Amino acid sequence: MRYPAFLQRISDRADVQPVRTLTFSINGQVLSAREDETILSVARENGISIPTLCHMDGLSERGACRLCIVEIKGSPKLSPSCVTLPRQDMEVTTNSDRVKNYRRKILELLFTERNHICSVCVSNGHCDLQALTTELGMTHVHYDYLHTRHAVDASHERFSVDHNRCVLCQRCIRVCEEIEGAHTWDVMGRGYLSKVISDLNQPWGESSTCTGCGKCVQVCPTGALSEKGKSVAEMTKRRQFLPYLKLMRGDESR
Amino acid sequence: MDEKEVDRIRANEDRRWRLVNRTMRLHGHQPDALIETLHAVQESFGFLDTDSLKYVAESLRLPLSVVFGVATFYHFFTLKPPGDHTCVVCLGTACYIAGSSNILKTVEEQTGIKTGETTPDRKLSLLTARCMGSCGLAPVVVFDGEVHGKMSSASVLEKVGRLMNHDD
Amino acid sequence: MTRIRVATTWLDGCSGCHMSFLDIDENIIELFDRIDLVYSPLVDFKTIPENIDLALVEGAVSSEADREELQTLRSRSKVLISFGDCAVTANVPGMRNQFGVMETLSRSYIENSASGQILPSGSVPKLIEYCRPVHEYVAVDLFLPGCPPPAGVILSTLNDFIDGRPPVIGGKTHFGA
Amino acid sequence: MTIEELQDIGKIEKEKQEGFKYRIHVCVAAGCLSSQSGLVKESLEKEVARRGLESWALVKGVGCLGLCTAGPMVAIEPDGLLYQCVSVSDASDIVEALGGSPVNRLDCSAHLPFFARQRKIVLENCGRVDPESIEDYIAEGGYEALYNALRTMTPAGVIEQITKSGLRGRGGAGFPTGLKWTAVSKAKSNVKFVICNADEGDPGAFMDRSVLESDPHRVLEGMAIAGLAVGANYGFIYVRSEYPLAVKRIRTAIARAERLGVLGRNIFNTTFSFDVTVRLGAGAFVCGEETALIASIEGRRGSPRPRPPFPSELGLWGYPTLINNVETFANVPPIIRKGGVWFASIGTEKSKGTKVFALAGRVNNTGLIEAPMGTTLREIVLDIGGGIIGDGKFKAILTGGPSGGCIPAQFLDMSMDYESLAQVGAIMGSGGLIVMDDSSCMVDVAKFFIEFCMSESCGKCVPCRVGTVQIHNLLKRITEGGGKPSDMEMLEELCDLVKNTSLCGLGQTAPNPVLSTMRYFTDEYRAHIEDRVCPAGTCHMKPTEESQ
Repeated sequence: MRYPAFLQRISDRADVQPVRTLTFSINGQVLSAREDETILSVARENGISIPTLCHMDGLSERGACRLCIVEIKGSPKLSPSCVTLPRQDMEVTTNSDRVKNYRRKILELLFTERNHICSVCVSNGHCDLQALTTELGMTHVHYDYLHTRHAVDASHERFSVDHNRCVLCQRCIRVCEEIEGAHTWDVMGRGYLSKVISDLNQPWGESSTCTGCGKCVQVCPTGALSEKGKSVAEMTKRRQFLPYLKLMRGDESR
Repeated sequence: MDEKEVDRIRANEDRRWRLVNRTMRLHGHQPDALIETLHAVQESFGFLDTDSLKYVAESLRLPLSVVFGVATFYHFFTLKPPGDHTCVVCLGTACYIAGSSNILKTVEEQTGIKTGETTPDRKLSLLTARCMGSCGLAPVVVFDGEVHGKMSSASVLEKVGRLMNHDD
Repeated sequence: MTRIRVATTWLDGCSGCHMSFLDIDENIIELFDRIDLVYSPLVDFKTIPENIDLALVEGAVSSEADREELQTLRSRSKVLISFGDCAVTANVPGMRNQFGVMETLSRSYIENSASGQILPSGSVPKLIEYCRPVHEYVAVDLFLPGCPPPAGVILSTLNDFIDGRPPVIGGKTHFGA
Repeated sequence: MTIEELQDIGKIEKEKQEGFKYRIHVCVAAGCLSSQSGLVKESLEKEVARRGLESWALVKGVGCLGLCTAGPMVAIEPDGLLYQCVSVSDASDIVEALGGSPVNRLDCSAHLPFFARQRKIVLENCGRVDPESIEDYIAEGGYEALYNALRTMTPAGVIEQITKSGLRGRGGAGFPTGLKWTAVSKAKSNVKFVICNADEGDPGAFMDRSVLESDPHRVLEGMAIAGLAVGANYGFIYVRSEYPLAVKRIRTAIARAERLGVLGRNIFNTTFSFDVTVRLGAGAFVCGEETALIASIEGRRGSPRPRPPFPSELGLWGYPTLINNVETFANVPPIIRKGGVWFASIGTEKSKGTKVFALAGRVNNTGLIEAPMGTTLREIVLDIGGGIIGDGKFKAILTGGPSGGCIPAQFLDMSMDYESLAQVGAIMGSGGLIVMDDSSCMVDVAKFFIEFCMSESCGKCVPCRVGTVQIHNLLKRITEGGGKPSDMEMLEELCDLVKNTSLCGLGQTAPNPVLSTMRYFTDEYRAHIEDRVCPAGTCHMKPTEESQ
């Protein structure tokens, strides 16, 4: 089954008008955009950086990590830029102290949730989460750590998953479902008890649906999914394939 | 689960499987029938076991992980077989204010099991609920599907005792 | 020029941050013209003196002994720097937190031990329930993450402090190595 | 079917019932059923039969009479007598007393203000009609509004009446219903859906349950009118599986309505068709959020997605979808019958009509009530609610459940409407009202609600998933005597973060109970933290090893 990305669904619908262009501003800079582009993608095209974690070019959007929140003039609510479309004359601010503080606190919450020990991680130096601490100026965590206990599943022949390092961004789930088409991964439970599982919460190595393609490993932002045999700081990830694969599969809706 | 196994269950004349199959058929075996089907499985068997999850996944053409994800998202579903009797203590606001957490504690102490567990002799499962909508009768305890209002620790213990001795 | 009084300590850690400190190489000569190291595992003072200008704390707080040392140091220091990942996040020593003290100890001293098979007692400080970062016990003036923080950052931070400039850490060091 | 035929059905039913000199109404809604009202009804029937009075007295099961605490309730018509706490053994006396002097020991008159102060629109049929009989509903004018909407009004005309009425969503947020209907009606699509949200997840609320159990046809009629107005031919009712009786009654109601041709294919022989399907929830509070509810109907995990796009544009399976809650739909038939202007004449300037509340907690009269918007809290708690149990002192009232706030005694004269409630940091919510007296610890209550939100969080967005755990841990520590002076500030900070950055309404409102208790009961927090004392005596304070 495919759960179409909800933003794509608009353009799947035949009764929607053809795409128009509009102008709006980010941090005072006036930009033009197509009405179906997200604020995030317009910002990045124009060299304006907005931090993200669950977003990944080539995968559907979730709007879940909340790191890409921006302020929109006239709206008291903060909007996730990865799923918010610009409107004519909208005034977007991506770097106010308010959003920067919230982003840093959200990142801190992520660090309290599981056991992210950068110094002994396979992805040390190549980790999106670690890079975010520098980008957001997070020098320490001022909330209490939750000291939760998680398993490591090394049952797969070539890969392993360490749930201690998982941030529940669901990139692995999306790439497996949307690109590979296997849907081996999903989330079980809910809330703070959520956990990424393969098939019926079986050891990965016993999964009957996994094709062993390793795409999940490549898109994982942290060291949660890694190739076996990699030691500290040795796990680098290749992600260039994603937009191409998406294009070749003909999934690109535009 | 191989095709043979699926066919075997599909052709199963067991009344319980028939209810499950009927539910799926009524929904045209569409993926959106998943939750309704899991309800049917739980109604038939009392819980969701691995084989039925596999069978449902196969029949509705859903990934295994999706079925497991849904089955564990909703608290109404249980993957563990329940005991002969169930005792559900309501922890909704009205019941909480009326002291239902104390009732729960007493039952836990008396039976030696925690919420979500079943006694070793499999006679009683202890559960909690998030509000039965009978707040006017708080605190409320549900024994084997029957709502009992205005309960006290003593009256619950008495009822639990009777259930565990099967003379009810 | 008045020399500033610097103290350093390592609590539950690997001393790697101190090693990184020493990695400032020949700069140490110039630096020590400007500071007095009044208390440190690197020098031979047994008690924590009063009137410390700057304290560098490496390591996480794992035992009552760690906690006492830290609190004393804090009370006698004007500025306290949480020095390295163990001090800032509890890091590797904190990995025991998800298992609890007993499970951790029995894994090391009983299950994986070829001989002896007794839990340590008496001669070593008793572990407290959770190993925690320094700032959960005392106020911290500056966080210097890194496992270890690079020598250059340590040096520039100290120099900034001595010269009375606000130290700028942003981007020069981060969690991990 | 023509209007005359419909009215005939009603007339026949009415005449049939009025043929009996006495009608004994026994409440068979869930509250009274669990106090054995089913057996009471049976014994009354037996008693009537034993005395050979079958043609003289009718025993009828009816929906909720409101005063759940005094159940099982029995009403004698046409005398208007009300008996409370009726047991099986009272049957003989009740039947004996018909036409004579009432059974005094079952007298319910002490509770008179409970009934007198209410005004019933949504609940007008509750306690009067047999929820399992469509004829009974029609006898009270049921399905006439749908007929008129179909035959004499345009969809735009229907929406105009709804807009004029000023009706606002009764699910909690109070979004103007007319606007919502307009948005869906304007969305371009051949397929549209109407969803009735009956996933009453707020622990301590039972309005929707009672309406579905007592007057299911009213909800169906409201949904069909909505379908007509917005151009939808399919409806879903998403009901909690914890409400088996409501599910059963709504299913029965659908079947009866379809058989009569007032629902399903070609309603009233017009080209308009409207099918309603029941879908069961499975125990997830977050599914009250519209996008999560949609995901759940689609058979998926109930995780919300960011809005916009709103369901009115992109809803169930990608089609424009109207979602309203049970009470909102239940208000629709009377509005169409009597006009938007009539409805708008009730209530306050910005909050029109009445509101159904589930009154529970430490008050004498717990149960289901309906009062005009703008009724004061004092009237609700002291008059309708009959005051606090025993010699307890009113401390606070909780509105809106886990998304709401605690309102202290100083606001007792506040008017109950959307704006006033928001001003004091609470929300209308779906209508659960929990009254608390001195025996309730406000810190403990805050902890209770955040624990609820923590375990009901879907886990999708970080602030809600982790932030609620952090808040809960702090409150847990405080109620166990390990609070630190800095905890209050930390609580405020975390609440602000979760409120402002969470993805959906669950997270955005989860901190409300904590914030409002901190605002109005600061001293209680201080006592826990600084003196390690719980003023209400609820919390077991045990200083922990690590409390520094």
